[in-house]
Formats: sequence, C-alpha cells, structure tokens
Amino acid sequence: MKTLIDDILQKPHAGEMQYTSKDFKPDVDVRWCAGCGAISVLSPAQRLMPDLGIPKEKIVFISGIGCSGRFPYYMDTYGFHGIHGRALPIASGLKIARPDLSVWIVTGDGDNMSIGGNHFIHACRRNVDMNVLMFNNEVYSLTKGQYSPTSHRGQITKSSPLGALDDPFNPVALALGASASFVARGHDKDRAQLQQLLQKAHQHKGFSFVEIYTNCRIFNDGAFDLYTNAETREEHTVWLEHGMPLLFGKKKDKGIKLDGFKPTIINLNENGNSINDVLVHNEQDSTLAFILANMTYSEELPRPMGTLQNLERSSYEERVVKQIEDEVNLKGEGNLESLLLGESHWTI
Amino acid sequence: MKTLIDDILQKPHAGEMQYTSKDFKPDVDVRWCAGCGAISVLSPAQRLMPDLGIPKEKIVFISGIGCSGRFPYYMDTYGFHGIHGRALPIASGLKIARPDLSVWIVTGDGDNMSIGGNHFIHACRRNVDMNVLMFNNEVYSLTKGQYSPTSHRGQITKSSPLGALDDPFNPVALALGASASFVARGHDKDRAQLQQLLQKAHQHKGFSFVEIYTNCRIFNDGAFDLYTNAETREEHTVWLEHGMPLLFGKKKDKGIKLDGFKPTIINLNENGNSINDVLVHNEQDSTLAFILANMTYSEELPRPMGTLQNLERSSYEERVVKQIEDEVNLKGEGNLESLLLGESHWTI
Amino acid sequence: MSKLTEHLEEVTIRFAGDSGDGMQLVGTQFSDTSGFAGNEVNTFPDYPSEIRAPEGTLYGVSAFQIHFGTRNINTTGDFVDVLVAMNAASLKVNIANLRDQGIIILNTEGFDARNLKLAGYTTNPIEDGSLQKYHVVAIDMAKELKKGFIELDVPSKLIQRTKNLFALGITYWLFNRPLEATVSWINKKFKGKEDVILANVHSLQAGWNFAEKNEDFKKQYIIDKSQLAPGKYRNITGNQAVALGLVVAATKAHLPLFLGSYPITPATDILHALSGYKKYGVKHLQAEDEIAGITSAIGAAFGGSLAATTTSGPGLSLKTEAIGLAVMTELPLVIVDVQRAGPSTGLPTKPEQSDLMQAMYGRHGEAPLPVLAAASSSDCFNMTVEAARIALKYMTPVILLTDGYIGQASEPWQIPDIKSLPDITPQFASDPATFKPYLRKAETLCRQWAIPGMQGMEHRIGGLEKEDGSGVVSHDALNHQKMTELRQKKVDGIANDIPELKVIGDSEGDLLLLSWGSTYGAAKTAVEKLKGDGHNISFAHLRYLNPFPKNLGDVLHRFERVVIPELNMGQLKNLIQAKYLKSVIGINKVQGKPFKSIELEEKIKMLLSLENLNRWKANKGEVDIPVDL
Amino acid sequence: MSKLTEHLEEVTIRFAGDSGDGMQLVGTQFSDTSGFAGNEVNTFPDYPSEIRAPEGTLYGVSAFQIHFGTRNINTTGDFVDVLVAMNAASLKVNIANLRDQGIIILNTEGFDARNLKLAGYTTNPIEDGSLQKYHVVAIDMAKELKKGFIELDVPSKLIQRTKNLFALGITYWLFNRPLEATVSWINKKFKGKEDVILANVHSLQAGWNFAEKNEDFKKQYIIDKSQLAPGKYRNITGNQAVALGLVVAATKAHLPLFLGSYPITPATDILHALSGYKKYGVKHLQAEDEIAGITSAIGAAFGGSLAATTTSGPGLSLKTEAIGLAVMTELPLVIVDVQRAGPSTGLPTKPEQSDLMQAMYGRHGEAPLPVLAAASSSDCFNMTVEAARIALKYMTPVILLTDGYIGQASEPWQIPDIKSLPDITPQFASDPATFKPYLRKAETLCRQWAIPGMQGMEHRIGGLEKEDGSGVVSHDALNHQKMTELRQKKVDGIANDIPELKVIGDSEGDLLLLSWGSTYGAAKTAVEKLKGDGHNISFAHLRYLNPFPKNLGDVLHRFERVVIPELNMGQLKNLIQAKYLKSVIGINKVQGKPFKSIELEEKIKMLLSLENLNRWKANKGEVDIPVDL
Ligand SMILES: Cc1ncc(C[n+]2csc(CCOP(=O)(O)OP(=O)(O)O)c2C)c(N)n1
Ligand SMILES: Cc1ncc(C[n+]2csc(CCOP(=O)(O)OP(=O)(O)O)c2C)c(N)n1
Ligand code: SF4
Ligand code: SF4
Ligand SMILES: [Mg+2]
Ligand SMILES: [Mg+2]
Repeated sequence: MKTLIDDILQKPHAGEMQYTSKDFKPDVDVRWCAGCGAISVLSPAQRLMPDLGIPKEKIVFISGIGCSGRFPYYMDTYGFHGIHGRALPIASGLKIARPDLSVWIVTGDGDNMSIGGNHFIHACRRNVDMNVLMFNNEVYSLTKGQYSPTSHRGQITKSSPLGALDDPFNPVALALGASASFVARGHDKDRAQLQQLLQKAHQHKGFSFVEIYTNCRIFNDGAFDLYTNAETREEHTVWLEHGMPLLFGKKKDKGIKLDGFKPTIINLNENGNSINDVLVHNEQDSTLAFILANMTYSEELPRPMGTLQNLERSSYEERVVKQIEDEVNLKGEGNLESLLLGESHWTI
Repeated sequence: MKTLIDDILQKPHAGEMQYTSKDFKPDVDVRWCAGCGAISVLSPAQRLMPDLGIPKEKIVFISGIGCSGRFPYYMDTYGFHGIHGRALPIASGLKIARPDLSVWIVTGDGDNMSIGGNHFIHACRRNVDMNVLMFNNEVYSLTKGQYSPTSHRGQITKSSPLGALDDPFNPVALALGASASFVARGHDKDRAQLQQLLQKAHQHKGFSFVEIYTNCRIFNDGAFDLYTNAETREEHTVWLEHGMPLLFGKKKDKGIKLDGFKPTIINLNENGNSINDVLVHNEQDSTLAFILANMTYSEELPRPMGTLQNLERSSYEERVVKQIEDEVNLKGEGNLESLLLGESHWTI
Repeated sequence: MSKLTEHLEEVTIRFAGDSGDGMQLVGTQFSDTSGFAGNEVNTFPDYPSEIRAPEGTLYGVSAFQIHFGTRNINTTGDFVDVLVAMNAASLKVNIANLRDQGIIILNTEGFDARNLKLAGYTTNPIEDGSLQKYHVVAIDMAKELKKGFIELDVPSKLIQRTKNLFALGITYWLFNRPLEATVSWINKKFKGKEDVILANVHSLQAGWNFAEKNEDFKKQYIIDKSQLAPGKYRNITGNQAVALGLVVAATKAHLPLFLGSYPITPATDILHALSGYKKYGVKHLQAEDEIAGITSAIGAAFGGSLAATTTSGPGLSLKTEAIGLAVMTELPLVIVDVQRAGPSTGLPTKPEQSDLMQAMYGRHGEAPLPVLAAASSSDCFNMTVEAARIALKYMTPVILLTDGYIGQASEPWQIPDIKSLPDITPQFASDPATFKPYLRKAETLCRQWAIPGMQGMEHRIGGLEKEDGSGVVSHDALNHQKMTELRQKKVDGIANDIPELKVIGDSEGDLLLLSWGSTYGAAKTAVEKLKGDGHNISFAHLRYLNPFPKNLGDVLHRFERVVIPELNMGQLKNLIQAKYLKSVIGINKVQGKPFKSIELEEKIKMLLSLENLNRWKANKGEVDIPVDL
Repeated sequence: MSKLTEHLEEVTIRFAGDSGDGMQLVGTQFSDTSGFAGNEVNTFPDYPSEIRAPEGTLYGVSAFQIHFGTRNINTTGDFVDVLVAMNAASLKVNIANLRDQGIIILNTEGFDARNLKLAGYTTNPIEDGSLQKYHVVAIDMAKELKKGFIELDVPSKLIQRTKNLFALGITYWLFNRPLEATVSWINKKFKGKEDVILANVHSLQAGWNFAEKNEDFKKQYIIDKSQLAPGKYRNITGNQAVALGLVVAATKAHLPLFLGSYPITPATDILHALSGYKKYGVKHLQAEDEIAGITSAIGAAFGGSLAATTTSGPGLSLKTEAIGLAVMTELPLVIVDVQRAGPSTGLPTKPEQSDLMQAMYGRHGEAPLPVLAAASSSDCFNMTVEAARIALKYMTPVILLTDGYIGQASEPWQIPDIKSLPDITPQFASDPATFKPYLRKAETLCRQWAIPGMQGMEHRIGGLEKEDGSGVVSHDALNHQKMTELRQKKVDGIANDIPELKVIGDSEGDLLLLSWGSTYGAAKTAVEKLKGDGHNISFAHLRYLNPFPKNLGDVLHRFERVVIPELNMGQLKNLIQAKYLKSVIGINKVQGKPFKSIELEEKIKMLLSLENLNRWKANKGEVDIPVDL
C-alpha cells in the first residue's frame, strides 16, 4: 500500500530549519481593521511557529468564513479558507488522511458556534489531534454586526435593535459537555499568555480548543475591556495553572474558595483566610473544569483564563492508523486480486 | 395586528374534553418491529395526553428521520414528520409562532446527536418551551445498523466491522454543557417512570430534554439490559429525585457519596455508613447535575436515571412575545402607512 | 457674481472617499434631495469588501453613485459626469468611469505624499497634467472649512468630520438644490447634540457658498422635474422593499409574519429591517444556520404564519434539502435569494444572476416550485407581495430572485395605498367532516391548510410521498406518478394566474430583447436609446421564470432572433431553449457588476447589422456573440 | 420416474416470503449458482421498507428476483415465470407480475386462517380456483421437512428455519442445477455449527428430492450456457462495484483512498464495504452529517488522497454548498449519488433518475462539473474508475450517478486483471521555483496539485474567487469573467477525452432510442426485441452527461426523432433540447420502479407506426407520448 504520498512525506526537509517569525509572514497586507483583536493573535502565532520544530510545509492553517477566516492568508504555511462553519470537518479529513501534519483551525464565534456548532461538538468528542483557535468577539463582524451565539441577552446589534433574546453559549462549558480533552481561554491583550496557550494546545495530543477573546473595534468595541485591559483585568480574571492556587487581584491577595460546589471569593488579608483555603487548579479534573467554566458569566466572580482542562486520551487518527495496522498484522496486507474475486466466483 | 390565526385560536374547543388514551391512537398499524423499545414509549405518551388537559388539536408531535421518526403517525394529534435532523428547528419555528401549542419532539440518537446536533445545542441554549424525547438505541436503525454518536468505542456495526473508533457523546452531559434547563433520562422498560418523566418535562417551562434508552431488537439488542432489565437494573441504576438521597440496589442499601467531586458507592450496612452520608439530589444544582451526568459511562457506578437538572428560566417564545408587547406599549401598535413612508418621503 | 445655468436631461454624480469619509451618508442625502426635487433617481452604494480597510488604500475606497434626471433613469448611470474624490485612492479607483469633460471635485488634503503613495501615484495627478481632459476643481476643504468656522465655537475635530457635508453643499449648488431636506434630516438625526448639528449645517451651507463664489464653478445645472404620477414617494432599496413587501403581504392576508433567517451578504439588510418591526408584530428567529432558518419558517408555516426565509447563494445551497420538504408538504413559504457572484464564496459583495438554474432545479427529485424575479429596487416590493400571494394561494414554496445590485441600490418608489391593494386569501380548511390534507381545489390544485388549533382536523404531514387526497404515506407506484404530476401541474397552472408577457415595440419582427431580473434597467435604457436612434427593436421583460407567462412561446416564435442579456453564462437562455426549442442569442457577463446600458446598446447595434443577421440566418441560429464585455 | 426436459432461453424466478423467511439468502444462492452454471444473470432484491414489519403482513413481504438465461439478460425480468410464495401475503403482493401459465410453488403453512386474513384474502386462493391460469404446486413444507429429518438428531426449531433451503432445493431441481456451490457456501458460512450445516444441507437436498418425486413437477427446464468471454466472474451489485472501483482507482493512481460519508439508503452499502477494507489501507470517516462527509473528503483531497463521498438525494442536497467549494478550489473528488425517488424523503427505498438536473445545476453561481452515469451494476465499477480518472486528471469534483436499482441489483461481472488497467497520473506540482497553484496545463486546463509536505509550495486556497495563475484572492472584474470561463472550458474540454457515442443500428434514420443510467438494460432489451421483430430502430446509451460526447449533436441531428426514456419527468430531454435545440420525445416514468423492457417496446412500437410519424411531422416535433406507464 505504498503510495505517492509516502514518497512526498518521506522526502526530508531540504536545508536547515532556522526559522524566525518572519518566515511565517507572507508578503501581503493584513486587511483587518486597525486595532482589531485578530491582529494581536497573529503575532504570537507567527512567533510560536519556529518553536514547534516543524518544517513549515507540514503546517496547515484552516479557517471558515468571518473576519477570522482571513487568518490563513497571513500565515506563510499551507492554508485553506473554507466555507462558513466547515473548517473543522475539512481539517478532520485532512488530519485523518495525513497524521504527519500540524493542523490549526482559526474560526469565530459565529463560524464555530453558530453554523459550525455540530462539527465543533463532534470534533470535541472525536479527539482528532488539531488545534482550534476560536476568535470570540461576541458578534458577527464580517456581515457587519449581528448578534452571535456568544452575544449576551439584551445586546443591541443590527439584527437585535431591541436587544438579543438568546442566552449565550459558554463556549468552554459546551466543549466540556462535549468531552473535549483540552479546553482553554485567552485574550488578545496578553500576547505572551496567548503564545503559551497555543504552545500548550500544540503539545496536547488530541483536540485542543482555545477560546480567544478578540476585540472587534467596529461592531462590539470594548466587550471584553473588563477582562483584558491592563487596569481592570487583574481584578476581573483569574489565571488557571495546573497545581497552582486560584489567586487574583492586583496584589494577588484574593482567592477562589469552593463552598460545596460554589466558587466564592476570599480575601487573603481578611478573617484569617490563608492560601491553604484557596482552590488549587487541577487540569485533569473534569468536574472542577466545569465549575470553573461556569464562573464565566458570573457577575461577582473573576472570569477564568488559562487552561481549564487538559486530559490525555488517544487521538482519533492514531486509532484509525492502529486499526489498519492491527488488521494488517492479523490478516496480512490486503490482496487486491482476492478482494475483487469476492466471496465466490467462477471461471468461464 | 389581529390576524385570522387569532380567530382560530380563540375559538374554544367544542364539546367537553373527556379524553382517554384511546383518543390519541389513530387507526393505523404500528410498524415498528415486534419488541422495539419505541413501542414501549408510545403507550406512556398516549396515556399522558389526557392528563395534560389540553385539547388535542393544540398538541403537535414533530419528528425527524429514523425509526423514531414514525412516532407522530401513531399519535392522533397534529404531527410533522420532518427531514433528518431538523425536527428541532421546525418545532422552534412553530412554537415561536404559536406559543399556545404543546409541542413535542421525538428524535433518535442519530437524528438528534449526529446530523441534528447543532440544532440540539442551540435549542438547549435558547430554551423554547418544548419537550424532546430522544430515543437512544445507540445505533442507526432505520438505515439498518451503523454506529451512532452514542455507540461505544469498539462497537461492531455494519459500518464499523472492526469496531467503532469514536468515543460516544454523553447526551445529558452535552445538554448540560449547552445549558439546557431540564435534563432527564428514562428507559423503555419502566413505563410508569417514563410517564412521570414526560409529565415533568411537560410541566417544565422551557426546553426539556428526556433521553430515553430504547432497545433496538434488530440492530443493537440488549444494549441496555443491565440498566433496564428487572433483574439487574436495581443494582446498576440510581434514580434521581429532587430532595431524595441517591440510594440504589435491590434493597436500597447502597448509596452514592461524594468524595470531593468524585461519586463513590457506600454500603449502608457497612462501616457505620448511614443515610446521612448519602448525597441528596438537588435538581437545581448544575454542578451536581454534571457530576451525576458523568457517572454515565462509569464501569463501577450505577447509571443515573430520572431528572438530572430542572431549572427555572423564562422561555424564549415568552421573551419574543414580551419584546413585542413592550415595544407596542412603549410606542403604540405599528402604523403600516407610516412604516411605508419611511424616514423621509415627498409628494408629487 | 451671477453665473450661467444650463439645462440637462440627466446627470450621474459619484461621491468617493475613504471608508471613514462619510460618502454613503452624503450620497443618500443627495439622492433623497433629488427625489424631493421631483427627479427620477437611481443610486448605488459601493462599499469596500473589507469592513474597514486601512485609510487611504485602494481597497478602502467607499463610493456612492447617483444617476438622476428628467426621464428614463433606469440604471445607476454608465458613466460619471461629476466625481467627488476625497482622496487620491478614490480618484484612482473611479476615474476610469468618468466621462471626458467630466467635473472632478477634489479635496487636496487627500493628495498628500502619503495618500499619493498609498494610491500608487508617482506624481500628483492634480499637478502632472494627467487630468487635462476633465474639469478639475481642487479644494483644500479643511482650510475652507476653518475659514467659515472662525466665528463659531465648535471643536475643530468636529469640523473636520463634516467635510463630506461641505462637499455635498458644493454639489447642491452645482445642481441648484435646496438645502432644507438635508438640514432637517441633520436636525433629526443628531437631535440633542447641538454642536454636531451646528457643524454639519454650517459645513453644508459653507460648501454651497464656496461654490457660488468660486470661479472654477462656472455654471449651475438645472435638471427639470420628471413627469411622475402624483403621489407620495420615497427612495427605497430592494432589500428594504422586500421587508416592506412581506409586512404588507401578511397584512393583506391577515396572517402573522414569521422570518427564519441567517445573516449573509448582501441579504442581511432584510433581516435587519424585519427585526426592527416588532411593533408590527413581526416575529423573527435569527437561526443557528440557514437550515434552521428555513426549517423554522416551515414550522411557522405549518402553524399558520406567512413564513419567509431570506438569503444569498451559499445559503440557498444549504436550504436545498428543506426546500424539497416544503415542496412535498405543500406549505406556503417565501424564499428570497439576493444573488451574489459565485461559485462558492465567490465575490460575496458583488451581484450576479447565476442562481437561476439552482432556483429552478437545485433539489433532488422532481421538486418544481414557482420562481419569480424582481426587475428593480422598487419592484422588489411588488414581487415580494406577488410571491406571498402565490405561496398562499397555491400552498407552495416560492423563490424570489433579486440580487446584490437591486438589493442595495435605491430608486424612488411610489408608496402604495395599502387599502387599495387586493386582499390575499389563505387556503384554510373549514369543514372537519370532509377534511383531508391533500384534497385539492379543482382550479388551483392547491391543498387545504389545516393548522394546529383547528379542531377535528388533526393530521400528519412530512417528507414521505403521500397518497392523493388522504395525505397518508404511500409507496404505491401509480400514486407516486400521479402526485409527481400533480405537483408539476399545480405549478404549471399558475401560468393562468399571472400577467402575460408584454412586448414593447412591434409584436413581431427581427429581434426581441428579453431581459429578466436586474438587467431590466440597462436593457430598457439601451432599447429606448436604440429606438430613439431609429432602430427597430422589440423589448420584453420576464418577472416570472417558473412558470413562464402563457404567451412566452408565442412571443418568442414571432421573432427571428431573441437576445437575452444575463449576468451569468446563459441560464435563462438554457431554460428557454429547452422549453421552446427557440435558439437564443446570449449576452453574458460575469464580472460582479451590472450591465451598462451602453454595453447592451453596442452589442445590439452589432446584431442589428444586416451582415450579422445574414450570418445568423446562414448558420441556422448558431451564431452567438462572443462574451467580451 | 423419469421426467421430461424442456430447453428455455430465459427464465425469471422470484422468491417471496415474510421478512424473516430468508428469501434474500436463497435468492443470492440461486443467482450465484446460475452464474456458476454459465448463464447470464440479473437479480434484484426487493426488501420491505420497514425494518421488520409484523409477520404475515403485506408490507412485510421480502422478495428476490432472478432473471437468467442464455443471452441478452439486461434486466431483472419483466414478468415472473416461477414464483415461490412462502405465505399468503407474498402471493398477494407478487401475483400481478406472474406470467399466465407461470409456476407457483406455495408453502401451504403460510396460508392458514391468520395469514389469509393478514393478506386480505377472504377465501383461500389455493382452493377457490382463483389461481387456475397458473400451474400451482402447493406443499406443506414443514411436514415434508419433518419426514426427511426423522433419522437426524436436529432440533425441530432449527429444521423449521431451513424451509427456505427446501424451496431452493426444489427450484434447483426444476432448473437442473448442481447443489455443490450452495453446499460449500453453507459449510463456509456456518463453520463450527455442525447441526446448522446439517439441517441446511439436508433441507436443500430434501427439496431437490421432493421435486424429483412429486408428480406436480412434470418437467425440468434446461437453460443453455451463455457465450461469455472466458475469464473469472462473480455476481456484483452496483454498490459493491463502486466500492471496488474506488479501491482500484486509488491503486492505479498510487494514492491513499479516503471516504467521508454519512449513511443513507440506498447508498450505505458502499460505506459498509469500504469500512471493511482496512487491510487495503482505506480510511473512512463516518461523519456527523453529509456536510462533514464531503468537507472531510475535501480536506483529505487537499492532503493528497483520492477522496470520495457517497450519498443519495437528500444527502446530495446537503452537499450542495460544499460541492461548490470543490469546484472553486479545483480539488479532485468523487461524489457518488445512488439516486432514489424524491422529492424530499420521497420513497426512500425506490429508484428514480431524478437527480440529474441537480447534479448538473444544483449549486449557486456558475459551478460546472463533470457528471457521469453508470449503466448497470457491473458498469458501476468502470464508471467509478472513470470518475476518479477524470477527477484526478482535471482536478475537479465529479458526480457519478447510479440509482437504487443498479446499486442493489446484481449481475455477473468479469473480474478485470488489475495489471492490465491503465495507470492514473495525479497532477502533482513538482517545481517550487515555477509553482503557482492556479497555473494550468494547456491541454487539460487542470491546475497543479501541491499538497502539504511539498516544500516551497506553501499556498492558500479557498472559496473566494482567485486570480488566474497565482491563485491569490481577486475581486477583479475581468479576472472573474476569465476564471468563470476557464472553469467551464476545463469541463467542456473533457469531451475530447471520453469515448464518442456509439450508435447501435443505422447511424441515421427515423428513430433513435437514447438511454442513460440504469434504463440501459430495459432499453437494450426492448431494442433487441424490436429488431428481432424486424423493426428499424437505432439505439445509443449515454454514460457521460457532462460534458456530452463530442459527437452527440451530430448523432441527434441525423435522426428524425429521438426518444429518451427516463425515470423522471424529462431531465435529460431538457438538457438535450437546451443544448442541441433538437426536439426529444420523452418516455417518463416516476413510480419508484425501473422500466420494464416491454413497456418501452410497446411505446416504441406505437411511435414506429406510420400514423404516429406523420402526426409528429405535422406537429413539427411537438407531439409527446403521454405518460401512462
Ligand atoms: C453559508 C453561509 N452563510 C452565511 C454566510 C455569511 N457570513 C459570513 S461570516 C458570518 C458570521 C461570522 O461571524 P464570526 O464567526 O463570529 O466571525 P467574525 O466576523 O466575527 O470574526 C456570516 C453569517 C456565509 N458566508 N456563508
Ligand atoms: C439527509 C439525510 N441523511 C441521511 C438519511 C438516512 N438516515 C435516515 S435515519 C438515519 C439515522 C437514524 O438514526 P437514529 O436517529 O438513531 O434513529 P433510529 O433509526 O436508530 O431510531 C439516517 C442516517 C436521511 N434520511 N436523510
Ligand atoms: S470588523 Fe471587527 S473583527 Fe472584523 S476586522 Fe474589523 S475589528 Fe476585526
Ligand atoms: S429496527 Fe430497531 S429501532 Fe427500528 S423498529 Fe426495529 S427494533 Fe425498533
Ligand atoms: Mg465573531
Ligand atoms: Mg438510533
């Protein structure tokens, strides 16, 4: 079953790979609006690529439709700008057919959670090894400003002039409900953090979902300011790091404590509270991940950022390859002649 | 804005409603295989209808495609046998347009979780007041036996002769992740329980999801025996009832205790364990619901049955109606002439 | 200083600038004011496809074109007479279409080194003589504005943002337009923000004053009033007209209106409009995708609403399966497709007429349904009401084709008197004793509509084949044949209920120009021009694509040659050849742009040459004109 | 007791019984054995649409029909000569198609009061004389079987379950067939279950013995061997043939095979087969829906696989948008549509040819792609390989149309020698220095395939319009025109790379019968019959629907009349009239069943009458024959 693809795959990368982030910048204008959050995600991604140690011809960026959909044009790798909502199945087909590739998906809250919602939950379940960066700006931007499945109730947009009536998805909770193995959240205002999350997503074997708050300057400006601006974010977000206590606040003097299943805030300077009372993060605990995910829309609690869940599980395409190998080991490689002959044949 | 529909709606039901379950049985042969679990769901549904106190012309059953899809033909109410996977949006459109109706959806694990998965999660989120009965037989039956998104890994079917490679969805966990307000599970072997769940689903305002284990005699016979057969089910399931301790076993002498977030089994006859150690169910606790949902595929723990979650939340179509009313109250009923005139016009 | 005046029949003006320059705003004002002034008007907004491209770039140019005149204004104008260019990029992008001797009003501020570079100019066109064949008025608008504001206490940032109104004021002077309409609009729009009102009104007036005083403006142009029927008028885009058409149709049918939709360019404006009509009782669901959009509409139709779904090409493709369900269940449904250039994502902001075959045949199985097409922005209103009428009278989904051009372009629309519009009667079942869901009316073959809530008519429908009459699921061979034919006959029969095709000009002869959809404007203009020049040519326009008007076959066969211009590769041509075996000459353009009337005029002139006719005859109709538009 | 023998040219036998009676199994055995015996064979399984309907009901009847003979076996047989009926319902459902004087072999056990009632018989047809015109052999099979088993130690329940083999044994005697093949199949199938083997083999033999001894069987029928080309043969269904075709095409192209699919009747068997080919390295994704099925295949194609997706009507509708993406990205993709009766869910288990227009035009925008159609079960193999060849050579999605009839029917297939099949060469890019993704080969206009892993050819593609050559996103007007034309020309050009249409019979004349897809068998049989009867008629069959064979226009115009039989309302007729302006006479049937050859024969005979010809001429080709099949 040797194929022409094998020849291509086995050809080693010519020359040495001494990439810098520049090698991943194609010679085109970036056509997002000035100040668009997407631009801030581009550079950590371009900076990460050299660190992966993967030849760039083995890296593929796949997107759907939306402002986010342009991303592949700005990455000098292989790229596929798909149709609306279908980046994930395109990527799944590619990765299953080509486990040797590093596959990245860039999508939006509409692309991934609205029209693409089904592919998203199935991708979570199936665990094909690929990395999804979902640019959540809580609005449909490319179509000029309608509410999206992550817009909040009451949000005024062009298609909800009197306020949206839907409650939003909580993307990380949905991913957990669909049993995604890696679930994280970052935002456009902290590129170092973001780069770290992307790196982790890459290292995780199986499906990795990174929700990224990206500000849309034009249609939903400031939606995440509280959680992303340098002045307020310390008070309004909490960073999740495996094995670390959930501390937040400018002076890191507040912590999350669990009261039963209910996260509450404690002040380390008060009432004899101590760091020992503070919840310690465990990426491998699905229930904890769900509790943390559900802090998302709370008015009082800080918004969780970082890695909510990181489980080890075999990836789907590994299983595909293994099933083929097992079968070949058991029965020998298929003989096409005998396949054609079938169960019974006769000769004339 | 009075319409012809209002006339129809306001016409009172002629005669008295003295229904029995027979009134809901149309004069047609039930064409499911003998012994099909679907048949066992039909009778509790038919028996429930008279209790609802709703004229039968106000009840609508909507289905997609699959063996379950035939359900509406066996209910002498209004019915719509839609296309594969689309029962939910058909039902949503109907219910939003016609909040006066009692809308029921019958779907399958393929119809609802495979092709219809996106509509499902959005329906959970949107909370239109309707009741979904999902016949989960962990296989595609109508198409004669392929694995479905609830089939277990390794399941041998016509399209997975060497074993399915996917991990299944846990439907109730997915519903919780998508923030469904009412989530329950029943099975085809206990009709009384089932009738009770359907009644509760009906009473719940907003979206109600009831997963129903239904045996497929032909393509997946016995898949749920452990959890549904009279001999084994007491040991292998636990019934969830609000405010009640999670006891199970033939003698109800075993209980579920939480060890942190981890459910464990305790024997009330051992080690001085007492009923006070046993977890008490709370339908309104989303974290608890998720913990219980995650017991589903555990090898050791009993499988949770009954109501996992039951939250109060305004229904989507109520909000639609209210937004219209508020607007009319604020600005008066729309004047069509002035709408046509628009922002600026001139006269010639 | 008194200036000359000149009378003109028609003018095309184009406002062009950077996305942030407010060109759409002043364009709309100019066009409204022209309507107020009693002219025929046709306008087209030309947005960049980027949301907000970097300032000064070629792809960031935003423009608005207005074609206005005394009579016969059917297109947005082939060539531009007056170009307002706020920066270098906007000049670069738009000059190609400027008529020789056309007027250019330039804002010199937008021609600094940076802007010139971004626009790809190596020398400044204002100075390098390259604009000699035009009449250029270069103005430092910022400077002029500052002058005017000296005595006012308004922040200078605010003043800078009103440059567009300064430019508008200039053009108002140029065409001797009153300022009142715009002034009152400004007052309404910025109510409460006194300094903004002040700044805008002042700039508008300053522009007028500047032009009046400036020597470069030698003449004022007068465009006489049109002979319009008396009545109330407004400017309307096709998308607005569809939204209003749906509301009016629901009202005339005494039904609630339900829209199930998913945003997509260039159809989203319809959703926007309807989502704002809460006080008219309109319900809408912005669904999770197009499939949910249409199926929710099908559910609402099952429940007795006038249901609609709106989309563009990719969305229509996704609705394919559900449209088949609507055909099978015979439920009323209005499907609006605002066509854009394909295939796939294609050129999403550009118009095309290439979904016709899909509208006709884009479903598995034999699934016929009526297909209509609107001819112009305001015609979108009529055809939407007509689509709803047919849907409700025949219990069928109907596809209405418009496109990104007429969807976004506007023209004056005579506002109808609602009371005078005919009622629409839904086909509700009434007698439970005789009720069967698939019993049909003899004349229309439409089935009865029994909706939940009607006692004694409980029944089940769905996508499986039904038994004639009873509607019970049936796999019977002859029944399937019968039902397939009935569905076809029902649609075919609508031909008896629609107007016959009207031929303008001789009813037989050498050449018939047959247009459909948005090509109407260009075709009509070209024909009028050709006739004016003494050519003999007949013209007809198709609004009904399925079924065709009853007399179409007759009309076609009365002409030696039939010419169909389309923004596709020949889709109507295809349909007509298949059905009438009549050879058609196609004029086809797929460039993401509407036809210019001059393009059609020239092609047809070529065809009208005796040489071409003879060649055509010799080749038995197999000569096609090459696509080289 | 020695019996008479009679030689026959062809026979149709139909095994019918309850779903649980094992009719599919014995049907398959009979058909394999007939193949072994050197006959031409054509078979059709006829399942109930219920999974397992209640026993004894009319809608629970399961049947298997085998048409076999010495020559010219192209259909599954118009009429049945021998009917095996295991119960009353199966008699009731199947008798209409039994030839007068046909043989009925009945199992009397299935005619008890309960069975008669369920079948809707008020009197027992065995006794009431209603079967007089047939030759009835009524057997109490249970009783006969018990007799034979007296000496064996086998549970009686097991014995009862082998009645179908008893019936098979009878039919083997009737046609003097050897038992060996079936015996060895039983041994293989039930390996390890000795008593099951024993029971089955014994019953088979007992059936044979019973018939030999029984006086009601007066004659044995001999069907002479066919003149088949020497080689290896097997029976194959169309769905199996597609699966094998894909594997072989991938092998010949030296590419991995990827299938992205979602189950749907009647196409699922292809997925089933391919999911079992793990040891051939086949990868498949049973996706969450049809959209994921095709888009995953597009992803795999981007990665260098021979990618395929398989479906039926509703699934094809859902794939609409993604097919447009494959057209725009110009990636190779094989799309197999096993057509079923529509619209919507329609008659899901029944065949139709009504997706042709959708295959041609069912996409928004101008999105041309090649469309092929297989003529028979075994031809599905050839046309699948051909579809893959075209997809890879031209970098294009290709739609292959089969249908539920040939998909599930089987016929003997001469197993090809793989080595002798031509290689397929994928159009891989090779030189990074000159690489551009949309550079095209001059002859084929196909673009280059650079897949991830190829160093130095990193590039981005997608659904937006591309600049010619560079593949960079472009909104340029003339570029869009050019690309639209290039995509069309590429597909049109394939006409130079496919066989010309062959006419069987005179190459010009009065009447050409033109078939496509699965109507091939019935059409061919009808033509042979008519020719045998001395009629002058020509015949041609189309496998390529887009582009058409180069000479199609010529061929059509050489005949006065062209007749196209289709299982739809005239879709190919439509295409041909549109393209060639040649009036076509349609014979159309939409009954969820294939044509009988006799139906076509009679229609054509009617057409061949002088009167009809004259009428046709007088009406200038506008006489159509009514659809009354
Ligand atoms: C099938 C289809 N439906 C609709 C659209 C129109 N459309 C393009 S992008 C988009 C929403 C994008 O929202 P999101 O994913 O949040 O992206 P953003 O622009 O906000 O980054 C829509 C509705 C389309 N291109 N294709
Ligand atoms: C668009 C479309 N795709 C595929 C099918 C074929 N199909 C019918 S039912 C079904 C799966 C049904 O599975 P499930 O919902 O579990 O129903 P069950 O038969 O098991 O009750 C499939 C794939 C279809 N009818 N329509
Ligand atoms: S519209 Fe919003 S999301 Fe899109 S490019 Fe501009 S800022 Fe970014
Ligand atoms: S196939 Fe299975 S699910 Fe379908 S009717 Fe039969 S037993 Fe029920
Ligand atoms: Mg967004
Ligand atoms: Mg199922």
